[in-house]
Amino acid sequence: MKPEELEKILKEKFGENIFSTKIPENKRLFIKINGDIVEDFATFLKENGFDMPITMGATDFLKQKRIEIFYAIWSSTHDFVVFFKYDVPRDNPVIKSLVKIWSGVQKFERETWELMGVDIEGHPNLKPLLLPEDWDYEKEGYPLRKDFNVNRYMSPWGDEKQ
Amino acid sequence: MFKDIMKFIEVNLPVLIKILGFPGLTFILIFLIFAVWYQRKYLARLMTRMGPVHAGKVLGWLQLIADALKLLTKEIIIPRESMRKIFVLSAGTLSVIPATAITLIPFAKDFAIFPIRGYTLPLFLAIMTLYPIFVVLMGWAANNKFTIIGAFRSIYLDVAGEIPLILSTIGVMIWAGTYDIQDIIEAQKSIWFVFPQLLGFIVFLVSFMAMIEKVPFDIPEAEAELVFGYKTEFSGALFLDSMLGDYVNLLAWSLLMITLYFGGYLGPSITGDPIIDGSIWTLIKLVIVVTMTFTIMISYARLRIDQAIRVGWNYLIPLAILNIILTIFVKYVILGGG
Amino acid sequence: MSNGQEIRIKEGLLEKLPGPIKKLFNWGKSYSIWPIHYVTGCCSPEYMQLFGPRYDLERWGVLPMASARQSDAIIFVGNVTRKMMLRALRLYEQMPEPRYVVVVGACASSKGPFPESYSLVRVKDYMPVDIYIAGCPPKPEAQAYGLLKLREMILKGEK
Amino acid sequence: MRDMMSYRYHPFNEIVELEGGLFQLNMGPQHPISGQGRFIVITDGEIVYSIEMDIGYSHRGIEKILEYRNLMQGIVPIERMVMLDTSNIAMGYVLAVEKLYGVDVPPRAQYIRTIIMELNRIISHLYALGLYSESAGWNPAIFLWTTADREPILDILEMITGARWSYSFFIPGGVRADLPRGVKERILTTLDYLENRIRVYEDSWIYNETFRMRTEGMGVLPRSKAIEWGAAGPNLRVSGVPYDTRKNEPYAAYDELDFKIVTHTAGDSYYRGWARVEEIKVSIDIIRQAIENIPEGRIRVALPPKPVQEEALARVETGRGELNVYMYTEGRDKPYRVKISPPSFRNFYVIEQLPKIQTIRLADVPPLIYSFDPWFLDADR
Repeated sequence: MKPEELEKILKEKFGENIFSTKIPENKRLFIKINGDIVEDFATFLKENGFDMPITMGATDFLKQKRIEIFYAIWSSTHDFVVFFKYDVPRDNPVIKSLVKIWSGVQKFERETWELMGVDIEGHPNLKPLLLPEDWDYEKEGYPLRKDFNVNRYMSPWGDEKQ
Repeated sequence: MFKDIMKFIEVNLPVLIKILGFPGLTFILIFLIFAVWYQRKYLARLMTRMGPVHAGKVLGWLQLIADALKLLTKEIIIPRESMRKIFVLSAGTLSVIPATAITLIPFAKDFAIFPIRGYTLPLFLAIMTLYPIFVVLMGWAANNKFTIIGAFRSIYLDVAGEIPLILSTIGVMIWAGTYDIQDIIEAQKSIWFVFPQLLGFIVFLVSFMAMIEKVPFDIPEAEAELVFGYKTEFSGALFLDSMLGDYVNLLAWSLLMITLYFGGYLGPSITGDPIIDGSIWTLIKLVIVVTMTFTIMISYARLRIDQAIRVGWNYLIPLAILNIILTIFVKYVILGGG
Repeated sequence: MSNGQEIRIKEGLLEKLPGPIKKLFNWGKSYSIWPIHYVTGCCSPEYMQLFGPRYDLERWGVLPMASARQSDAIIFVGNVTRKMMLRALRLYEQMPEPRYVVVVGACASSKGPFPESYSLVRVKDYMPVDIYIAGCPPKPEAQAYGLLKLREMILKGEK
Repeated sequence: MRDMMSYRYHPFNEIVELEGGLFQLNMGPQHPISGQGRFIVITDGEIVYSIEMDIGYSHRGIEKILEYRNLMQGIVPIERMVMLDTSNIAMGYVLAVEKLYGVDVPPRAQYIRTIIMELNRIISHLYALGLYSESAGWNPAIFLWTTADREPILDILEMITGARWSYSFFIPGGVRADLPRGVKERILTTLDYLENRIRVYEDSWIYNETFRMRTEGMGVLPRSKAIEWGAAGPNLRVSGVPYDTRKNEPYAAYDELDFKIVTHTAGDSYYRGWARVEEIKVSIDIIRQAIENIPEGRIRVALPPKPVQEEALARVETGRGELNVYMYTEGRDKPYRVKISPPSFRNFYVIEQLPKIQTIRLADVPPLIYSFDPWFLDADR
């Protein structure tokens, strides 16, 4: 199956829930979808042979007050990557975990929960992964967000303690 | 008071020389320094690198003295939970057992520290079986889970390694027809026991590696899982003692291998005096055995504890028993009871 | 590795010794620096080359040891994060007394190419540091030079 | 908000009693085998019930730092992500930028890039073989042999790029400098030396009984699970999935060079180590072909002012596996968001899932983990 054929099938199945699709190069298919159809969109992809998750993350759009969650799934049978993303409000983002469909995304979701502050429902073990244990979120905030103040950590060349 | 001491020294001067001098204390310390230096240089050479060079300006022979001096100045830390007295004492006692066993080994004709005759080989083996008990004592006294696991593993290994070793020495005893180490050596005048007892030698070699815990079997202090096994907690002088124990154990077992299979002090005479000849030949064979040990050490991966025990129980013990049966059959049926 | 307050037999004895014997002990200490087998950052491949056959530091008796009890130098190879520094402090306490801290690479001394990083720390805010080795990653010759400078300081008795 | 303190981990190298006779063994950051991370093993002394890879010990936050660097400066932090495999990681970032700006790089630069990347892959595989043999309890001879064999390659790279590890040699649009004179003969002689060194590794290590006894049939990763959990690189190919980014999505000069993908179906730890030795041979042929027919011409092209795409996903085959770099830009010189999905991050998930489908013994944990060629810096970013 080629990216174009998949694009046609998805357009028929989901219609207006798919906001925009793009094929920049031969083995990529970028799709932006509506947030609430994520579950059955993912199961539909899984049935069509998209079985290996390669990336999952989130981008913070401060000015438009939204966080964009993106997944990239490779198919071992058709050998090309579907990259779908959807929006979530910025103030208290909550998304549904896709671990039951692709168990490979578990660690990626855990990292997004920790660094971007996106609450994930139905995730088996939400534990800190990369940040130090004594990292308190009130004072320091979420690192990957755009309003995260980095100058706090810029150690001046002087000798005073961080 | 002073006169009595002088008289005591005059009376048994030769024994004192033996105990403190050649086959005794100074020889063991010199062997420790030589063995550790030789291991670091030889293994470094096999790893295509230089090993210690600048410590003594000539091949780095002072390296071990530098390490010993540094270890003496280090601070000794005794963990609060450990049983302090046992913790401190157990490090030192580890090297006492193999040292007492070495007193039985003759370095030349009638030139052993403890020149008794009769059941010297079983006595040697009996003393050496005490070694694992002190290893467990060290592991238990440090009261740290890593050392305890290391100590228990060394018991599994010693049990799996010791029985085939003793069975293979039985084969030698039957072939030589005596219990006494010196008579066994004399019986090897015609031919070294390595050739008639080849099967027994193979079993002895494998369990020898298990007893001195070198790489194919160095599970108790396996670096990969437990940091240093039962030696993790020792610092400073205590670590020096535990290293001493490790290498004196190597010395004792390799001396046993030499006497049983490579004809102890036998060899064409270099100088006239038999005592010096015997000692020179023993030392030459000792260096060869130690080199062989390090070569085996570098060419094999470490076995898992259950594989090591399986090797011990399933292969070594049946082979050793087969060896005994073969020696009995060959000696009394074919050669008609020598 | 067990925690808890340990009984430490101080090595004050060494100061009371007369001059030549102290020089002998300093000579011994200088020829056997045993760093702990501990790599923290991205300079570790270069650190491994240091103990490789070409720049072999065992010629001066530097031998990485596995356990904290037997080692006397802790070498921070590369960046040190806050999470790693919590462990490094525990390690530093467990090492017997004459211990040295060597910092390899720009990241551990001044957060090097990652000044904005939110999780990196500078070693000197947590521990007294003896030797800084600059470079990212410092070539094995630079690391060897740093360790040999430490050796000379021990030989002269400053450390 | 969350109370982070409740998740406080036990300090390192502690053994914690759990109920039911199990205990938790921490092979902490300070452990001869654990590198810059920690693996927490729950076991009853012999059988391992769960392995957890505690990463984050060298998390520098590279994704955040890249948002403060323009496209040319971004090479420096991303290269330090995996110091072993610098050029392959930098290639990921550079490929993403070239996809954004729609740049077609002159062929000579592509060939130079391929040569440097393959040399780096050999270094990375040699390092993996060294650590793998040391974790199986091998005396460090093999580790030091591999360290010795890396030196000639590092000399070549120092000759070409001026630095041993982090070269900053790949820039968006081409390569920083041309190949120096005399590098061709130097590379060919080094490759001949490496070839008979590989023979030494094969018969002293691969065909050795104790090593096979320890690793054969241990940690078998079936094909379906390898795909579902997202294994990467040789670990995926050894379980029967013939996917190699250099072949499936050719970048640099890989489409003009012919080489075979190393695939097996057994999927156990022994073949994972063996596949890396074969891949070194494949890399050697690639370098030979690239050196022979390298075209003349320019080595760099300027970037157009405006990006053509808004977002791009670049996939590159590093030594450890397949690296994915997603980049989103708003036209300014600094990328708005860079998401790096490293291979080790996915390999660690596979290691954590393996005890669920296989009985693994405590002594087998280090060889199993090191057969996946883990690199904690890679997973931490």
